[in-house]
Amino acid sequence: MTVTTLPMAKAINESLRRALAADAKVVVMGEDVGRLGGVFRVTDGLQKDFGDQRVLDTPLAESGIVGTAIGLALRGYRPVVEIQFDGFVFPAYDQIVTQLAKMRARSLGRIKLPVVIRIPYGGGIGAVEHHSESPEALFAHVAGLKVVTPSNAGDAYWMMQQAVTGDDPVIFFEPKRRYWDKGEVDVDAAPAAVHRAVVARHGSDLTLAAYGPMVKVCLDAADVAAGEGTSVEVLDLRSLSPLDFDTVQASVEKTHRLVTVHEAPVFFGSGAEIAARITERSFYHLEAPVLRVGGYHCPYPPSRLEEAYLPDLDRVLDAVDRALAY
Amino acid sequence: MTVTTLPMAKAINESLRRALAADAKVVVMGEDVGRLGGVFRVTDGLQKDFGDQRVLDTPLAESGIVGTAIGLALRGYRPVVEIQFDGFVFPAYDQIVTQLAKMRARSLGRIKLPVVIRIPYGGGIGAVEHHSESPEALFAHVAGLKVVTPSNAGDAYWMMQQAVTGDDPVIFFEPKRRYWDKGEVDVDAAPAAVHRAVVARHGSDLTLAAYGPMVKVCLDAADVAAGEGTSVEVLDLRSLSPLDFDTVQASVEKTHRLVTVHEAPVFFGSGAEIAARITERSFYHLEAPVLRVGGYHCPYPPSRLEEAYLPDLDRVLDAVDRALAY
Amino acid sequence: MTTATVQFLTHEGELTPHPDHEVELSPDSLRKLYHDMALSRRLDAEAVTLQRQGELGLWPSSLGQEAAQIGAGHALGAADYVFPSYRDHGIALCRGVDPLEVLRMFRGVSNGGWDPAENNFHLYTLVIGSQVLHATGYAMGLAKDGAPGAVLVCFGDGATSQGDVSEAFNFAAVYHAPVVFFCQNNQWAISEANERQTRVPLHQRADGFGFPGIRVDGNDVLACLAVTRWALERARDGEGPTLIEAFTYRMGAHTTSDDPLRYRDAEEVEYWKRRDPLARVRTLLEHQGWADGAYFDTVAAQCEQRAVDLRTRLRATPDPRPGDLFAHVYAGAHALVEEERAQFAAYQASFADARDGGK
Amino acid sequence: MTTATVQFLTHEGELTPHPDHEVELSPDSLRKLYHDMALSRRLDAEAVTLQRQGELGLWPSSLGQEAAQIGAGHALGAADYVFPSYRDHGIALCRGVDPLEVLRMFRGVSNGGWDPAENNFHLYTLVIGSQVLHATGYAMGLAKDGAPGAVLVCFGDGATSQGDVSEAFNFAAVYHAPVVFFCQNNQWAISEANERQTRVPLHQRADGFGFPGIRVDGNDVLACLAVTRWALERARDGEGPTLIEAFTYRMGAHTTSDDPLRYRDAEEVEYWKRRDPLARVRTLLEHQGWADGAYFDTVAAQCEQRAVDLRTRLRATPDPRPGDLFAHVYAGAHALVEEERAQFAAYQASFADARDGGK
Ligand SMILES: Cc1ncc(C[n+]2csc(CCOP(=O)(O)OP(=O)(O)O)c2C)c(N)n1
Ligand SMILES: Cc1ncc(C[n+]2csc(CCOP(=O)(O)OP(=O)(O)O)c2C)c(N)n1
Ligand SMILES: [Mg+2]
Ligand SMILES: [Mg+2]
Repeated sequence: MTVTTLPMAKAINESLRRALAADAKVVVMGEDVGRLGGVFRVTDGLQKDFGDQRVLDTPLAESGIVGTAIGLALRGYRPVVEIQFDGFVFPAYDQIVTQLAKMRARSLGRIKLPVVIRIPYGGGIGAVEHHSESPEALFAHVAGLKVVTPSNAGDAYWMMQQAVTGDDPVIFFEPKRRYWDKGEVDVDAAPAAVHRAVVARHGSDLTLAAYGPMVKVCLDAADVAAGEGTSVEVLDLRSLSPLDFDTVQASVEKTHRLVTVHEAPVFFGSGAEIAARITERSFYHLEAPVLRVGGYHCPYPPSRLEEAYLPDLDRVLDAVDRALAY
Repeated sequence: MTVTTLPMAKAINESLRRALAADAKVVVMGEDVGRLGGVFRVTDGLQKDFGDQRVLDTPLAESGIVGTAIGLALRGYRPVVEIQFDGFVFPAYDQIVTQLAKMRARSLGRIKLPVVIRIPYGGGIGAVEHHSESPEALFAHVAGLKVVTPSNAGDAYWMMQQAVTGDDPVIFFEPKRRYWDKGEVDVDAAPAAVHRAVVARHGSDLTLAAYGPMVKVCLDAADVAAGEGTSVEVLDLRSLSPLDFDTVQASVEKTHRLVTVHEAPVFFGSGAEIAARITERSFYHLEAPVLRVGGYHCPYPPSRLEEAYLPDLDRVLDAVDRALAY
Repeated sequence: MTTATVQFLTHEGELTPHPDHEVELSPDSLRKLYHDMALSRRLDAEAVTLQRQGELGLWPSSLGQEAAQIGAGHALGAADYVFPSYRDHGIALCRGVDPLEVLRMFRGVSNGGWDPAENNFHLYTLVIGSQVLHATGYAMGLAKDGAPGAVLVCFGDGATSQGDVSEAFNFAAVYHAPVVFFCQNNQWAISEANERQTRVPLHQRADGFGFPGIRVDGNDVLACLAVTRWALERARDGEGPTLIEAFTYRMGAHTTSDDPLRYRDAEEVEYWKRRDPLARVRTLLEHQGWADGAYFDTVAAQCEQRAVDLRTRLRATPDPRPGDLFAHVYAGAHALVEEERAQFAAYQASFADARDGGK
Repeated sequence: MTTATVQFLTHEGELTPHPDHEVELSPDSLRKLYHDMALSRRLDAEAVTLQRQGELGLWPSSLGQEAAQIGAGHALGAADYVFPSYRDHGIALCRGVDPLEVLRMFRGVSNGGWDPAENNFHLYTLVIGSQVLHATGYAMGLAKDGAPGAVLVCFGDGATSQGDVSEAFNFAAVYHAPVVFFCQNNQWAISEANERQTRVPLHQRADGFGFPGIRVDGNDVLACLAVTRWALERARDGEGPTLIEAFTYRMGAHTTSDDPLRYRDAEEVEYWKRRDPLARVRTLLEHQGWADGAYFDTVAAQCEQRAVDLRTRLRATPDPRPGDLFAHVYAGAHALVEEERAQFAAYQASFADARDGGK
C-alpha cells in the first residue's frame, strides 16, 4: 500500500502521468495544457516529461479539439481532452452529442471511442461569467456518454485511471473548488468499484445524495445535524451516468428520507432524475417527498452573488429540516 | 370568429405569414427556407411574398444562423430561425446556451433578444439518423430560454404568434409527425393563455401528462382505457419552460395518479422534473409513484427499430395499468 | 495555386494536356474507370428505384458525380483511410464496400453498418462537416505513428460553411496533417446554390489557412484521379494538407425526398447533362479504339447483374431485432441500459404471453 | 491585398509615408491620441492594482495594446457600433463608457453592466469568438435598414481558430455586411503563441472568404487609425467586410491569474518594450515640437486624477442584492422564476427572523 496525501489537482496530474507512462496511445490535449500545464496546473510538467507529441497545445477551438480527438481515437489513441472551463464546452457539444456519444452504436459496436473529456466545473471561486457552471445534466441525458465526478483526491486519481483505460467516452467533471483540498491517494488500490456510489458518512434519519463539490458541504451539514441530534447519511454518487440507484435505494429504504444536493439548477437537474426514480423504486418507504437543493433557474450570477446562489450548509440543513418535518 | 381547418405545417406557415405582415422587423431565416420553403414546406411561399430581405436562405451553419440572428435581434429585428431537423441544432448550442439565453441577464435587462428557434422534432417518420430526436430537456434546463411545443394546428398557430411577439428567446419544437394532421385554427381567438397547460380530455382515475407528438397517443390511449372502464385525464403541457405545474397538480390531486409520456429518453428527461416536482407538491395525494414512459437510454435507433423505441398506445396503457395497480 | 480548373478530358471527350499534372493512360485503366463509373451509376439508379418501391427510407443519389468519386477512389492506396460524407457511394464501391451495406443504412436497418476497418472506409456521417475534423485527427494520428498512407475526407459545397470544416482546415494546417480535403462542389446544398454559401470559388478557402487549394473538373475522371493522387502523395510525403474542389453537378434531386423543380431550372440540368462524366470517357474509349459496342454491352450487362443481385439481397434483408436497441450503446457495463433492457424484454414477453393467452 | 505591414510611425518615432493609406496629422489630434493612450494605460495599471488589493476578481490587462485600441477607437463614428472582446478597455474609453462599469464587471458585481445602446458599445463577450457572429448579424441589420454606420468587432489571435469566427467571415462575405473584423494579434492566446493557432499570418484568412485582409503595425496608433478608418468607410460605402490584423504584443500577463514566466522569454518582452506604442508617439510629439515636458506632466496628472477617482468610486460600489438573481432572466413572466424568487425571499426572511430571535 502506497498512500500519499495530495491535493485533488495533483492527484489528477499523477493519474494522467501514470496513464501516459503506461500506454503510449494515451495523449493529452487542449488549450494551454502543455507549456503552461493548464490554467489549473492539472497537466503541469506532463509535456516536459512526455513531449509535445503526447501532450498537445491545441488551437483555441473546442469543437476542433473534440473532433480531432475522435479522429485520434479512431486511429487507436486514447485522448484525454481538457476543456478549460465548464462554460466553454458548448462549442464542442455537437461533436460530443452527435459523434462521440453515438459512433459506437452507429458502427454496431465495431468502433470504440475511449475519449476522456475533463471539465473543471462548478462555482465558489469568485470567477467571471462562464467559469462556474455545472452542466452535468446536459451530458447525463445523452446515451453513449459516461459522466463521472470525483469529490476527493483519492477518487479523482482512480476514477481518472478507470476513465482512461475504459473503452467508453467519459465526461469527467472536476470540482474546481476542491482542486486544492488534500486527500489520501492509495496508488495501489482503487477506493471503490467503477460507477458505484459510496456512503461517505453513515446515518439513519435521512439521506443526502450529492456529488463533486457538494459532498463536502453535505458532510459538513451532517456534522452540524449530528450536533442537533439528527443522524444524516451522506452518499457520494461519484457517477451520474450510470447512476448507482441501488446504493441510493438501499440508503433511502433505511432512512426513509432523501434530499439531493447539487450546484446545477434544480429544474431538469440531476435531483429530478434521482427523485423520480427513487420515488418509483421506494414509494412505500418514503416518509417525505424527495427534496432537492440546487441552483436557481437563472444564469450563474456574477461572483458577488454566488454565495446567494450556491447551495450551502444552511440551505442543506433547511431542506433536512423540511424533510424531517413530514 | 374565423375558423379554418389546416394541417399543422400550414397553420405555422399562416402564423409566420401573419407575423411577417404585421411587423416589418420579423425576419425568417435558415437553410432552404426561401426558394424551397423548407424541407417540410413550413415556410412555403414566404420568400415569394415577402422578398429575400425578409426570408433569408442562409449558409449551411447553424451556429452562424443563430449567432447572426442574435446580432439582428440586437439591431431590433425579430428573427424566426429554422433548424432543419432536431439533430442539427447542436452546432448552434453554444450560441443558444451561452449567448441567446444569457444576454438579457448579462445586460441587466437592457437587451432583449426576441429570437424564435423553430425545431421540427421527434420520430415516427421513418427517417435516417439525427432526424427523429427529442432534445427538449437540453433546452428546458437552461435558464433564459422558453421552450414550447404545440400538439395541434390551432395551438401551433397561436403559440407561434405568442413566440414571435414576445420579448424572450423561444425554442419552438414542432412535432414533425403531426405536421400533416389537420386541426381547427381560429385566427381571431387564441385557444389558451400563453405557457398554460390544457386539459385535452377530462378524466378521474389517472392523469397522463404529455406534449407535442405524444398528446395524440395519450388521447388514443384514454379512448381505449375508457372502453375498459378507466377514466383517464390527458394534459397537453404545451410549454416546458415555464412548465405549468399548477394545472398538473390540480389534475393529480383529483386523479391521484400520474404518468408522464414523451419520446425523449426517460433518463434526465422532462418526466423526471414533472415527477419530482409534483411528488413534492402533492405528496399526500399520490396513490402511486409518478410513472414515466419515454425513450430508452440509447441513441435514437435506425427507423426499422423506432416502433420498438417510441412510446405507443400499448406502452402508455401498460404504464396506466401499472399505476392503477398500486 | 492556379485558380484555373484542372481538366484532362473535355466534355466532348478530347484529351487536353495539362502543364502541372499528368496521368498515365492505358486501355485497362481507362476501361476500369469507365466500368466503375457505369456500375456506380447503375447501382445508384437501382437504389432510387428501391426507394420508390418502399424498400429504402431515403436515397441520396450520386448521379452526375461519378467522375469525382471514381477518380478519387482510384487514387487511393490500400493504406489510405477515407472519411466519406453520405453521398459517396462511388468511393465506397472503389474501396470494396458491399453496396448492400450502404443500402441497409438507408433502409433503416442500421445507422452505419459496414466495418470501417475492413476497407479503411469510415461510416457515412450525416451531420454536415463533422467528419472533416475526425479525418484531421485521424491524419494527426497517422503522422504520429509514422504510418504510411494518408486520409481522404469527402464533403460538399454546403459543408464548407460549417465552423467544423474551417476548424479542420486550421488544425490540419497547424499540425501539418496528411489529409486531403475532397470537396465535391455539386453546386447545390439542397436548394441553395453556391452563391448562398460562398463569395469565392471554394478551393480558395485553403489560401486563408495556408495550404494549397485546387479546382478540378469534377466531371473529368482523369483529372480527378490525377489531382487526388498528387494531393495524397503530397500528404504521404509530409507536405501537409490539400483542398481539392471537384467542380461537378448534382444531376438528380438532393435525396428522394427532394423536389428540385421547386428551385432550379431545367436548362441548367440540360446544360450539365451535356457535360456528363460517363459520356466523355465513352467517347475517349471509342476514339482511342480501346472499346467498342460489344464492350459497352458487356459492361451494361455486368452492371445489370450486380443491380439485380443487390435488389434481391436487399429484399431479403431482415429487420434488426428490437432488443438490438440496447446492444452497442456502451462498451462497458451501464446499469441503466441493463435495467431498461430487462424491462423491455419483460414487456415484450408480456405481449407474447398475451398473444399466447389468445387475447 | 499587400501582405506588408502598414506602418506610419516607426518604433523610433519617425514618420514613414505609406503609398496606400494616409492620415492627417495635427497637434491637437496627435495629442488627443497620446492622451487617450496614456489614460488607457494608467487606468489599466490601476485595475491591476485594484485586483491585487482584492477589489476585483480578475483583470485582463490591455498593456501594450493601446495603439491598436485607441487608433481603432478614434476611427469610429457615432453611428458605428462596436462589439468588443474582453480586453478592449481602450476602445471602451474612446466610446465614452465609464471605466467604472468595466471594473464592476470584473469585480463580480454584474456580468455586463453598461448600457450598450448608450455608446453603441456592446457588452464584453467572454466565450471566445461568439461576438463575431453577433457583429455580423448586426451589420446585416444595418444594411437592411439602410442605416448609416458600420460595425467594428474585436477579437484576438486565438479567437481566429474558433469555428464561429470563420462562420462570421463567411456570412459577412456572402451578405456583404458592413463589418470590420478587428483582430488584435497580441501574439499570445494565454500560453499559446501564434504558431499553435495558425500556419499563416492571420490577415490572410480573409482571402479564403473573399474580402480584403490587411496587417497593420498594431503598436502604431496612426496606422491603426488610418486603416480602421479606411475599412469602416469601405463598409459604410457598401464595399463589404474587411479583416484588419493589428499586429501588437500583450505586454502583461493574460489576466491577473496568469503567470507568463512559465511560458515566454524575458527577452521577448524586452524586445517589445522597445516597440512601445506610447513611447513612439511621445517622441513624435517632441520632434514635431507639439508637446513638451509640461504637457506630458499635465497628462500624467490628469490620468492620475482619473485613476484616483476610479479607485474611490470602485471601492464605494455596493454589492448587488441577492434578490437580483431573479431580476432579468426573462422579459415576460416565468412561473418557475417567480416561484423560486418567492421561496428565496421566504428563506432569506427566515434567517432574518432567526437572527432577530437571537439564535
Ligand atoms: C449540421 C447539419 N445541418 C443541416 C443538415 C441538413 N442537410 C442535409 S444535406 C444538406 C445540404 C448539404 O449540401 P452539401 O454540403 O453541398 O452536400 P451535397 O448534399 O450537395 O452532397 C443539409 C442542409 C445536416 N445534415 N447537418
Ligand atoms: C470558447 C472559449 N474557450 C476557451 C476560453 C478560455 N480563454 C479565455 S481567453 C483565452 C485566450 C484568448 O486568446 P486571444 O483570442 O488571442 O485573445 P487575447 O486574450 O490574447 O486578447 C482562452 C483560451 C474562452 N474564454 N472561451
Ligand atoms: Mg452540394
Ligand atoms: Mg491573443
